[in-house]
Amino acid sequence: MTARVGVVTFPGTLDDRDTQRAVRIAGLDPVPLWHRDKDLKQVDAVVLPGGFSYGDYLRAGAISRFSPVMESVIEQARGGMPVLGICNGFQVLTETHLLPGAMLRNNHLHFICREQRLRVENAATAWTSDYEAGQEISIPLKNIDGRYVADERTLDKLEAEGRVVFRYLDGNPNGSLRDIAGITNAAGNVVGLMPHPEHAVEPLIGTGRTDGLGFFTSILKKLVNA
Amino acid sequence: MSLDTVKHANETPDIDQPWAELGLKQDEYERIRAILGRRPTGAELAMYSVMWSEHCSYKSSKVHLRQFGEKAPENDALLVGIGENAGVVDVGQGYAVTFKVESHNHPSYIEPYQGAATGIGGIVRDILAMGARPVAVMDPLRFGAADHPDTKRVLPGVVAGIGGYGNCLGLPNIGGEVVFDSCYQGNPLVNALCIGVMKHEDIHLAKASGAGNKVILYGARTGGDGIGGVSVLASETFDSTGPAKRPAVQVGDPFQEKLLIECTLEIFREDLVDGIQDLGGAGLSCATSELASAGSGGMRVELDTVPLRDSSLSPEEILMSESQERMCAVVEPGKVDRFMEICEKWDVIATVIGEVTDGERLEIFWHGEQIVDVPPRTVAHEGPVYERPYARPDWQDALQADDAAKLARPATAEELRAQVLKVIASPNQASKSWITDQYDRFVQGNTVLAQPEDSGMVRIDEDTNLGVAVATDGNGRYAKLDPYAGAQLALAESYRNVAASGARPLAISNCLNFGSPEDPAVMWQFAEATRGLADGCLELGTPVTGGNVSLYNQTGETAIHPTPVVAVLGVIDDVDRRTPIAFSEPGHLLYLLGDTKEELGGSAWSQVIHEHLGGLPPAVDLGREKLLAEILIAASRDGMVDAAHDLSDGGLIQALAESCLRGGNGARIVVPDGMDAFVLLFSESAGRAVVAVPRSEELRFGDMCGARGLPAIRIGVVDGEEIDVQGQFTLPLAELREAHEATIPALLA
Amino acid sequence: MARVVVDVMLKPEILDPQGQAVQRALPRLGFEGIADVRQGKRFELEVEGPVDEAALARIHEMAETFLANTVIEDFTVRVES
Amino acid sequence: MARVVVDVMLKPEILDPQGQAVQRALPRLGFEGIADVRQGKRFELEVEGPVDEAALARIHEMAETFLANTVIEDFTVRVES
Ligand SMILES: Nc1ncnc2c1ncn2[C@@H]1O[C@H](COP(=O)(O)OP(=O)(O)O)[C@@H](O)[C@H]1O
Ligand SMILES: [Mg+2]
Repeated sequence: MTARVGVVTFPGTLDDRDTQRAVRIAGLDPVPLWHRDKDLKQVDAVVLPGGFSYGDYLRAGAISRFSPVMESVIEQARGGMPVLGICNGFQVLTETHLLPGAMLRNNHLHFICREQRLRVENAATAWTSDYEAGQEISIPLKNIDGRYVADERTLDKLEAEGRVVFRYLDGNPNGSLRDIAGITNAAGNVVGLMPHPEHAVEPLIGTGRTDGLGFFTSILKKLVNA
Repeated sequence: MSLDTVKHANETPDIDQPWAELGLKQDEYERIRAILGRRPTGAELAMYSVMWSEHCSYKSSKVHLRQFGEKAPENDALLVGIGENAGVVDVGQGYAVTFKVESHNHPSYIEPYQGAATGIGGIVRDILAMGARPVAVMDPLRFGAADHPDTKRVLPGVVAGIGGYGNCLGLPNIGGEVVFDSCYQGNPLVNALCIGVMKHEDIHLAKASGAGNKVILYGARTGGDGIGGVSVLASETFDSTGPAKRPAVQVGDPFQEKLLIECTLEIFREDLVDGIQDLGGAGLSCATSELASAGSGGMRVELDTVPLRDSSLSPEEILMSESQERMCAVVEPGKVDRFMEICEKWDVIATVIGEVTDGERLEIFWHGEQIVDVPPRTVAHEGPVYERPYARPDWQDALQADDAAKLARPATAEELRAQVLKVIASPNQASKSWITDQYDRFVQGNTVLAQPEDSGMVRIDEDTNLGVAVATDGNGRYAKLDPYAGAQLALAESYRNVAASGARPLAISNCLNFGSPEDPAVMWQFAEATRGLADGCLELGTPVTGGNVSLYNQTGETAIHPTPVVAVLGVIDDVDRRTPIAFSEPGHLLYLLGDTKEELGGSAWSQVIHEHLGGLPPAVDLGREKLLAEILIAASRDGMVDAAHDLSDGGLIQALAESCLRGGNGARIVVPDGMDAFVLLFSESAGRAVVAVPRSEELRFGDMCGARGLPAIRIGVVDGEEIDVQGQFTLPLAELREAHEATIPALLA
Repeated sequence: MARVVVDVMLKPEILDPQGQAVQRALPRLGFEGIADVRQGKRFELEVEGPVDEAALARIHEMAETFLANTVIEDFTVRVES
Repeated sequence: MARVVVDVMLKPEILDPQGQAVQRALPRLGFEGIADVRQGKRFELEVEGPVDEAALARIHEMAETFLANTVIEDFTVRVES
C-alpha cells in the first residue's frame, strides 16, 4: 500500500516534474494537479513545488494564490491534509495566509543558487518525522525572493510554539529574520521552506547528497501508517 | 500615409524610398527592383532590408562558412546539419540532441539586463523549434576591463538578465565563460547556448508544405518594440555617439516563454505541426519567408489578423517587429482545433494568420489589399553575398615577433609564489562563483556536472543513465596572435574539456565574434579563423552543426580581438562514470598528461604579470588532442581516474589550484628532472590534462598511456592542506582560496 | 478613460535593500545630499467608465487584497489628474 | 527634509509583462472594468537641504542616467507636497 501525493502545476511552475520524481523515488504515487482544476483527485497530501508561478510578477505567489486548485488546497489544509510548499510553494502558502509572514527580495538583491546547510528544528511535523530535531542537512537553495519577514510578535509566537522548522546555518543567505528557512502551521500539517529537498534525492545528481529524501519518506510513513 | 500596395507600387515606379535608412546599399535596392520587376512596396522593402541585413543574411561571412559543409568530416551522428534553426546529433538509444550558440552582443551593451535576457529567450526558441525539450543553457561572456566603471554597469545587468530569464524558464545553467579584456570595452560579448533533447522521430523542420495548411502565429502579441532591432543593431558599428536612431531594445517575458515551451511540447507530443519556426531577428519577415522558402508552394498571410499590443502599428512595423516569445507553426486544417485547445490550456494566444498555397509566392494582405508579393527564396535564402576583400594586417608580423619568451621571469622561489597568487587572483583566473551562483544549476533534476567543472553534463535518460556534456571555449588573445591557430585552440580546448569529464566529443556549434567586415584586416581574421575551425573539425571528426556570426563588434576603428567561441557536444553512456575535477582523495597520484613546452605567448601569465600580448599562441596538435581524449574517456569508463582537469589558460598551476580547492585537498608536486618550475607551472601548451589516479589503478593507467604513446609524468600526490611545489614554495589552501574567491566580489558586489 | 494610480511601498519598518542599493550608489555617481531612498511599485490602472466612489472603493479593495501584501506593504490610491 | 518622487515607467511601446500579468489576473479575482495595467517603479528620495531648481536639475539627471534606462523607460520627477 502506498499513498498519493498531489503535485500542483501552476503556469510557470518549474520543479513539478522533479518533485514528482522525488515522490516516486520515496515510494509514493505522484499525482499531477493542474491549477485550473479544483479537483484534488483524492490525494492524501499535496506539494506546491518551486518555480516562478505567473512569472512571480506582482509578488512571488501572489497570483497563484487565487487559482481554483488553491481553493481546494486551502480548504483541505485547514482540515488537516499535509501540504508542503517548497520555495515558490512556500511563497504561495504565505500569500494564502496558511502560513504567517511574507517573502521579500533577498537582501543582496541577487538570485542565489548554492548548497545550503540547515538545522531541522522541529522533527514532529508531517514532513520532517524522518529527521531528528537538531539534525543538520544540506540541500540546494535557489531563489531571489527568499527573505522571510514577519512582525516581532509573530516571530516570537513561532519560536514559542516550536513552529520554526528549519534554520539556515553557515551564514544567512538572504536576510531572513531569525535565520528562518522554513515554518509550519500550528497543527504541523502545513510546512513551507525555501530550500529544495526534491533536488537532493539522488546520489549522482545535483549536490550528490540525498539529504532531501527524508521529507518524502516522512510523509510516506505518516500516510501509510495512518 | 496611405497604404503602399503592390498595385500602388506598380503605378508609382519613381517614388523615393528610404532604402538607405533601412540599411540597404544602392546595388541591393536595385537588385530588389530587378527581382520584383518593379519598385518594392513599403512592406516588401521592410522585409528585404531586415532579411538582407548582415545579421540575418550572413552576406559577409557566407563564403567562408561554406567550408564547414565542404570540409565536414564523415559522421553518422549528424541528423540535421547547418541551415536549420539548429543542428541535431544522434546520441544513441533513440535520442537526438540539438544545441546551438548565438550572440546577443549589441543589445546587451545598450540594455544589459534585457539584452542578455532576450538572448537566452531567442536561443531557447531555436532549440524548441527543432522539436526538442530545452534541457540546459550556457553563457560564454566577454566584458571590458574588470575594473572599468562601465563593466560595473554591464556585467551585473547581463548576469541578472541571463539568470532572470533562464532561471524563470527552469533551465539549468551548466557552464559558460567570463573573460575580461579591455578590447571588449564598449563591445561586450554575450553569447548564449541552449541544449535540447528529443527522440529521433520528434525532429521538426522550418518549412511550410501542403497547400491549404494553416499558418498559425502563437505566443506573445506583436508590439512596437525592437522594430528592426537585432538585425539593424547587429549589422553596423556604433561609436560612442551611437547610431542616429537607436532602435528600441525588446523586453523579454520569460513567463510567457515558459508557457510557450510547455505548450509547444504538448503540441509536438500530439503530432500537430508540419513545420515550425521561432520568431527571432526580423520577426515575421523572417518566419514567413523562411517557412515558405524552405517548403514547397507559396504562402498567403493576412497581416491584419496578427494580434497586436499596439493597434497603431503599420504593416511594415508588424513585419519588422522583433517582439519576443512568438512562434509560427504550419498545421493541417484538421488539426487546428486541437492545436488551439492546447494553446488555450496554456493561456497562449494563437491565431491563424494565413495558409500555404500551391503558388510560388509569399503574398501578404492588409485588410484585403495586397502589400507583399515576392518569391520567398529571394528574401530568405538568396540574399546578397559579398566577397569582402581581406588582407593580413601589416601589424601581424610585429605582433608575432614580440615574443613572450623574452619577458622577465621570476628570479626566486618567493617571486614565483607571488606570481602564482597574483595570476590566480586575477579577474580572468579568479573564481566566477559570484556570477554563476546567480544561475540555477539544479532545476530539472538531471544536472550531473555544472560550473566550475570542465564541462556541463546532464542526464537525459533516468533508466539508462545516458548523458550529454557540453563545453564552450574561446581565447581571443590566442586568436589575435594567430586567428587560424586561435580557432583551432578554441576547438581543441572545448573538445578536451568534454573528454576530461568522460564524454565522447561528437559535434560542435560556434559563435564567431569579430569586428567590422568592412575592414580587410578583420575580414582576414575571420577568413583565417573559419578556415582553422573547418580544418580542425575535419581532423577531429566533429562536424559543425550550426552557429552564429556576430560582426561589427568594434568601436570606431578598434575591433575586439577575433573571438571564435566553440561549443563541443559529447555523449556519455553512463553518467555514473563521469570524471569531476575535484581532488577528493588524499593519496591519489597526480599525472601530467601531454608535453609541456615553453609556450607563453598569449598566456595568462604574460597578461597578468606583464600586460603583454605578443608572440605565437601554443602550438596546435590535433592528433595529440584526439589521443589525449581517447585516454581520458577510456580512463573514465574503466574507473582508472578519480579526477581530471584540462590545462588551458593559467597552465598547470591554475588547474591544480582549482582541483585542490574543489576537493578540499592539497597536493605535493615534484618538479620533474630537467624541467623548469616556472615553465611547468605557467606554460600553456595545448593537449594536456592533469589526472588523479588511485594507487590501485596506477599500473593499469600507466600501461595504457605507455602503450598508446601518450606522455604521462607523475608529478605528485594529493595530500595535505596546501599546494607544496617541492623545493619552491608552499601555498596553504586557505590563502589560495582567499586569493581565488575574493577578486570578483570585490570588483562587483 | 480615467487613470487611477496605486502606489505600493514597503512599510517603513521593513528593510528595503533595493532603495538602499540605490542610495549607496549615488555618491559614487557624484550625487550627494540624498538622505534616504525607498523603492516601491507604481501601478497605473486605466479604468473604463466613471471613476466614482464605488469604483474607487473597488480599486481600494483590489489594492488591499491583491496589489499590496499588507503584511509588508502600504498603499495609496489616487485618481490622476 | 523634502521628499522628491521619481516615477519610472516602461515606455508605452515596450512590453510590460508585469502589468499584463496583473491585468489578466483581475477578472479572475472579480475585478472588471480595468482596461489596462502598467507597472513601474516609484523612488522616494529624501533630499537634504532646499529643493530648489538646482537640486531638481540634479535629480533629473540622476533619474536620466541611473534610475531609468531611457532606452526603454520614461520617468517623471516631482516634489511631494
Ligand atoms: N558560425 C557558424 N557556423 C556554422 N553555422 C552557422 C554559423 N553561423 C550561422 N550558421 C548557420 O546559419 C543558419 C542561419 O543562422 P541564423 O540566421 O542565426 O539562424 P536563426 O535565425 O535560426 O537563429 C543556421 O543554421 C546557423 O546554424
Ligand atoms: Mg531560428
